[in-house]
Amino acid sequence: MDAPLLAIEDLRTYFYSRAKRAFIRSVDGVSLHVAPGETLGIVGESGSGKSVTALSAAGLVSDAPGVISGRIELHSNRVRRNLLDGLERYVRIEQRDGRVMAVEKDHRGWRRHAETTMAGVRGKEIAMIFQNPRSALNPYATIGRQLVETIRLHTSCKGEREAKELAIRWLERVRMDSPRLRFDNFPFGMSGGMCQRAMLAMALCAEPSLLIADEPTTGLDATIQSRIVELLAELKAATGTATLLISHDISVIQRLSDRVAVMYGGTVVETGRATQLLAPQAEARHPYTAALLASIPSAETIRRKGNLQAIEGEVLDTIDVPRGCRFYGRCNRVTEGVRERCAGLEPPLAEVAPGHKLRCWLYPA
Amino acid sequence: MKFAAVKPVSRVLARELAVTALLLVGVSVVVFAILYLAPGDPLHTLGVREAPGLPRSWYGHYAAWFGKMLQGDFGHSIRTGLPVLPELARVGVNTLTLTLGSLVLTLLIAVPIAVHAAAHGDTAGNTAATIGAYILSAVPVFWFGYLVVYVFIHQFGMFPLISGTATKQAHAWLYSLVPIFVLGTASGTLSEMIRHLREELQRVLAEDYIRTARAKGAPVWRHAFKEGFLIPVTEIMSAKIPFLLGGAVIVEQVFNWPGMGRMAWQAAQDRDFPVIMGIALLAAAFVRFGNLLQRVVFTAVNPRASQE
Amino acid sequence: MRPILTIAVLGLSAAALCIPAHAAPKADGRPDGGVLNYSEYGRTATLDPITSNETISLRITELVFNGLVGIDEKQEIVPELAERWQASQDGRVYTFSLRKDVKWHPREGEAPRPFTADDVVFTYNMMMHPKTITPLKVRYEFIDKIEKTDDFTVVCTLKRPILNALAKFSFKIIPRHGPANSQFLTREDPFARSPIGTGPYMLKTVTGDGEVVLLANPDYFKGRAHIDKFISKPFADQNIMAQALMFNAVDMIVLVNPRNLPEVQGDKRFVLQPYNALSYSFFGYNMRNPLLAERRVREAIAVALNRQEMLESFFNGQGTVISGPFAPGSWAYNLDVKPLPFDPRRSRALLAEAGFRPGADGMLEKDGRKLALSLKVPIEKESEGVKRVVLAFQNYLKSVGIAIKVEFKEWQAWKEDVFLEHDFDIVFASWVFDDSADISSLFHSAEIGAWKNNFGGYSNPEVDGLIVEAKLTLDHEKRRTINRKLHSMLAAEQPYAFLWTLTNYSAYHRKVRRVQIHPYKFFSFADEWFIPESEQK
Amino acid sequence: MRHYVQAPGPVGEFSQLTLWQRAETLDLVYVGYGLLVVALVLASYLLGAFGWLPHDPQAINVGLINAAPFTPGHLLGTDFLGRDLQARLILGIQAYFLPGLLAITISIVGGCVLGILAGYRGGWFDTIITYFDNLLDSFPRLVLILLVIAAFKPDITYVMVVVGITGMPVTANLIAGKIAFLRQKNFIEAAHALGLPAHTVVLKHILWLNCRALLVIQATLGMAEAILVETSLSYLGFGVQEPAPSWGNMIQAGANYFLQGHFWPSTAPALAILAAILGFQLLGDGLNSLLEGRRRN
Repeated sequence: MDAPLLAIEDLRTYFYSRAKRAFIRSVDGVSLHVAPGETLGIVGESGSGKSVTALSAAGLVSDAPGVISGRIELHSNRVRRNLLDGLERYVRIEQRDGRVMAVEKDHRGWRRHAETTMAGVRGKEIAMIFQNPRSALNPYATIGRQLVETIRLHTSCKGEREAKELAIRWLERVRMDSPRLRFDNFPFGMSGGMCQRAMLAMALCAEPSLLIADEPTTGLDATIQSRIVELLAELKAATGTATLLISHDISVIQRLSDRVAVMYGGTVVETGRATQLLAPQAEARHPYTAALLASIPSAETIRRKGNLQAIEGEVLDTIDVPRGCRFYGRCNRVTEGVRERCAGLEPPLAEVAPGHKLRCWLYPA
Repeated sequence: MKFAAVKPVSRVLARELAVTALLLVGVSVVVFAILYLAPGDPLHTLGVREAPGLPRSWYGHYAAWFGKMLQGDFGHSIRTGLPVLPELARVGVNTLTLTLGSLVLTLLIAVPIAVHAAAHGDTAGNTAATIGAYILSAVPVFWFGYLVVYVFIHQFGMFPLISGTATKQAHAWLYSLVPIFVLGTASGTLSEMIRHLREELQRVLAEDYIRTARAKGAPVWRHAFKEGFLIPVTEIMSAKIPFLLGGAVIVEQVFNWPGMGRMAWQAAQDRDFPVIMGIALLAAAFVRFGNLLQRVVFTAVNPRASQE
Repeated sequence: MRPILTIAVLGLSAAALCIPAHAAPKADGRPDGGVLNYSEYGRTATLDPITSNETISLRITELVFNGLVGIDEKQEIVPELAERWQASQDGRVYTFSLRKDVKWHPREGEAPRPFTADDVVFTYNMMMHPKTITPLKVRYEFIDKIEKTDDFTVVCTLKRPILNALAKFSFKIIPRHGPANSQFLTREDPFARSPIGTGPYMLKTVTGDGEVVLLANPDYFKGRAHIDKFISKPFADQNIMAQALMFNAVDMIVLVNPRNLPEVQGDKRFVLQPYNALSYSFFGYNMRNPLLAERRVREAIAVALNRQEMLESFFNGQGTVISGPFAPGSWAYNLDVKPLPFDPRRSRALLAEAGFRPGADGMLEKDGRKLALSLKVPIEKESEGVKRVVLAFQNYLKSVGIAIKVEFKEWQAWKEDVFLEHDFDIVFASWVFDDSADISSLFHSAEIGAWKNNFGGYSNPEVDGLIVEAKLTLDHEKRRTINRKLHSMLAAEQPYAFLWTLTNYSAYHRKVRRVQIHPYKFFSFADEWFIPESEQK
Repeated sequence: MRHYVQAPGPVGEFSQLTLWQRAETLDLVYVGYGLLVVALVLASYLLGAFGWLPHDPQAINVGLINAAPFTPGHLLGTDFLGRDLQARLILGIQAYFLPGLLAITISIVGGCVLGILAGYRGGWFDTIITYFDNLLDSFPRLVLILLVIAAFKPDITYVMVVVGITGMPVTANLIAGKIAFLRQKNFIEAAHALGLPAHTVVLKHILWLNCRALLVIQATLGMAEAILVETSLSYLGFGVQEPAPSWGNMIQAGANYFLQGHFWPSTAPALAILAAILGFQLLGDGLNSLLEGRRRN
């Protein structure tokens, strides 16, 4: 496996909640890497920080009190750059016993710096598609204009006409019906599926080295979902673009990803090859992953257990992070042997099998 | 399909025109009603008689009066005996200059503040500016006017008056900016503009599609312009016209600006009904027209307009 | 101040010599050119000499028109449109021979037409036509008829000989080809807004908000006026008006508001010229109210007022307290009658005498009826001078136990209440005369009625008698004594609480020279004014 | 540099926090100031009503005209008739209080009726009422008032009626908007499902439970409107008439001496108005973001 395209090291993203007068640690020490051409799927309940991880990677964490630390290394066409390089100069974080007490931030400096580093990257190197494509497209401009804009920004063809031709070709590639007509359509007239296709075309037309798909199927109805998933698979095969796929829907992850990372409470609790991690009977498995798998309706879960299980308890409030395992509160597999370790001390991300790491005291390295 | 962006405009435009016409009729009814209810039958001073063939009743009166108006006959001023319409046309232009002028001037002040505040959140600068605008909007207009006059005279040794008086002075046109400024800043216009623009722009900047734009590395302003700037600006402009026309009544007195406002006051003094009615109607027409323009812009810009 | 009451100017002697016609331009070696901007508070309605009744218009007609005779600086009658005249022995027939060199102001694209006897006859008939609405009519009822004998001679027959009839022939002559309607003149007639006359200045334009531009008449028969252009600028705010003068935005204010006098006085650039408009302010009573019909109440009110104090503190003492119905500037004013002194004790005594007793609230009442009166005042934006007086009035009377309710009304509504409905107890107003002597329309019982000047409904046979007598007598001295008698009588009767006459001040820039001001018509001598080249710019 | 500081101690759920914990300091300042102003206005109204004044507001002293503040006996100086400014300022609120309330009542009641018809009944009502609102919005308020004054008479009551009526659309729109919002949340349907009669839904659940904050805000802003309008009219001479004091006619009278350098007689009431208007507007905004959660920024 050659040098990763994207390497995220100990990423931490905190937000300040005006309402609660407190910091939310949406992402709290995440390390991930995506190899060229591979698809990494990040799965987890809403609020587990997976989307924020993606946004951080694309430098889209814009909220004034949002602070990011760690490293995000992008290694494409023989340049390696840390997208978070130098940002630490603009913030000072005060911590007390693992709790962020105060943050001092020069937001404008931060913003300016981030924008300059991301300038060459966004759209060109890293492209993104989002959930609810209908609201993600500019309702005031035609599909065509939005495509052409991207093309002329990021590709060699600058002329209006050939840009249009290219755009239409892309619309065809994403299986848009009657692309020439769609070209002049406004998003509001189109179905969610169509919009998502348009989004895809827009993302891929610049031939980026990394595509971040943030819940690409959420907010679409089931039939459309599967179509989009198929399309994604197909395009991935065709273009070989590395993809960071975020979804709470394990079936999507299963279908599309080579490797999977399970996130809970702002950290990665388990990561490994999709095949082994999602295999019906894996020898080592994080309780949370197990719970997730148990909660999806799929043929063999029903055959094995006969019924589905919802995950007990509330999603972790990432304001006051417990000292011990983040899942401790909801874990149903705590044994007397490990209880006080689970309660007292956060488990490390330990490699249980080659390429398969997880964060649980039940499986010591 | 191809004309998705064009067809609605014409259709909606037609509808808006109809609505405007309807509302103007409504306006005339209101004005008529007021005078009809007034003691001492002011309508007779308008020389309103029943139109031939119509019953002797309020609607007979109204029909007659409205008919005359359609022929551009707004009656003659009781005081001067002059026909009202040409008189209004003459002074109306001045008032229009004053009003539109102050609209533009206010925009020039409000936009930078609003945009800055929207883009960078509260900074010392724009907070101060906003509070300043608040305070200005709470000052009685004419007192503010006097204050300005006094300051100009005693600090700058200039005389900020128009109405031909400035002809004797260097760059007279500069002086006409003063009343425009006073009208624009006082009477709440400035502060409300700042607030409206800022809120709208902030709302739009938080939209998903702006995030998309950033994600694909496109300039944010290009995408935020229409919904975040153009539409709010036109909205607030058309919304502010009536306030400014009202304020003009005061400002024109203070700065001796030969406009409708001064005429309205004079007319109210002399119970010169034809004139004051004419002014009310004309003012309402201004308002409606401004509103029409706003709707046109909105329709032209917003592809969804035809759906609404 | 409004309302005004205009009566033909008084002259002193009937004897006059003919003065040879000037030839344009004036041969006095003074420079021509320059512009004079003067400011007016308010706007003009009509500009013709017949229908207009506001001082603003009157000032402009003075510039645009001439009468058969005029008045010079020394108040002497001088020829104007008439070259010479003779009066018959019985004083009932006057023959005027007119100037032959007078031309009407030209209309666009027309040649100037000559002035002839027809115009004089035309003007008289216009004025007297029943459909013409004009304050002049009553003043010329004494004329029986005016006829032309030839193109440049008119003969005027009076119903009865009257004293200094000649002076009355200063009414302005309008051209026969002027008005659109040749029978009678209404305010709607275009002529009323774009008049042409024979005067030193021709009307050029009137803008929508009432700015009036006048140009010097090149072939004015007395010689072209020196100043090229007169511009009358309307102002809606008197404070601003004063500032406009200070900053040379205007060159002249015809009437300076007393509160602005100090500023102007201090400034070397301006001349502050007093002129005694024959006018006075008063509180007028409505005799129809039994409370006020009681003379002692009226006197009690008068002595309860400290008029000197008001004059001092509200008008910087710019005026004189008066005692009777004539303006003190006039020969008819009786200096032997002294103004009633400020004396609250006497006031209370009088009221007690009249049978008023203090009620529960300390306010006076008589057999259950409160001594409470309504004072009606017209709203003016700038009327804080008026406000001061009426509020002080209210205050003074409160202290003697009379309750005054002040009601402010829009100008039009006020006029209707006072002159038409007679629905008021007391009003605060001023008369402006141009003849100090004729007060017949104010106090003669024949003048009671809708839109007539005796709005208070004062009637006293004795006074009526004196007024008529004064009208009819041909002897100036006799008339003087009668008027003195009238004065003392009315001073005792107190149909008004006579207050004061204010000294009017006109302020103008020094550059305007040889300024003479007619106390009432103001611009009578404006053709002689001039501005040195150096300052014409 | 901006500071964000973690609140000490455990942090509860947003909805469980008290108003004060949720609020932003700025809003609290606004509201505090606003309430102060309201208190002062009420106080001076009562003082005026019971005639507890430092001076006889009508007592004329021609010897002491346009006196400066801190003149012995006259804390805030005197006006163009030597009357005590302090007393007249306090009494001046009388001119606005009841008329203002009249205007507010009209605009609120009318607004509610229209708003409910438009929002709750919807359909035709909605369209018609929208047009009606546009119609009212077409008139510059001051011009309309001048028309009414000319037609009837310059009387503060008429004026305030006009102010009230022209104020209705704003309230109406807000209410209608609120109702639309509640519909979105299926609130109204739920209420109906519970079998509540229409009038209870409208009066209790819509107006009382969901719109009261909004109405309070409108009321405060309405008072500000009333004061500003009266002031403008006073300048035109149509406002509250002497000898009754109103801040408006005080400014107007004083302004005649402004350009001669006597600032105080007009500045004092002007400042009073400034403080009051600002108070009412800020109160409105503060409440808006506290109760309605509408962020100013």
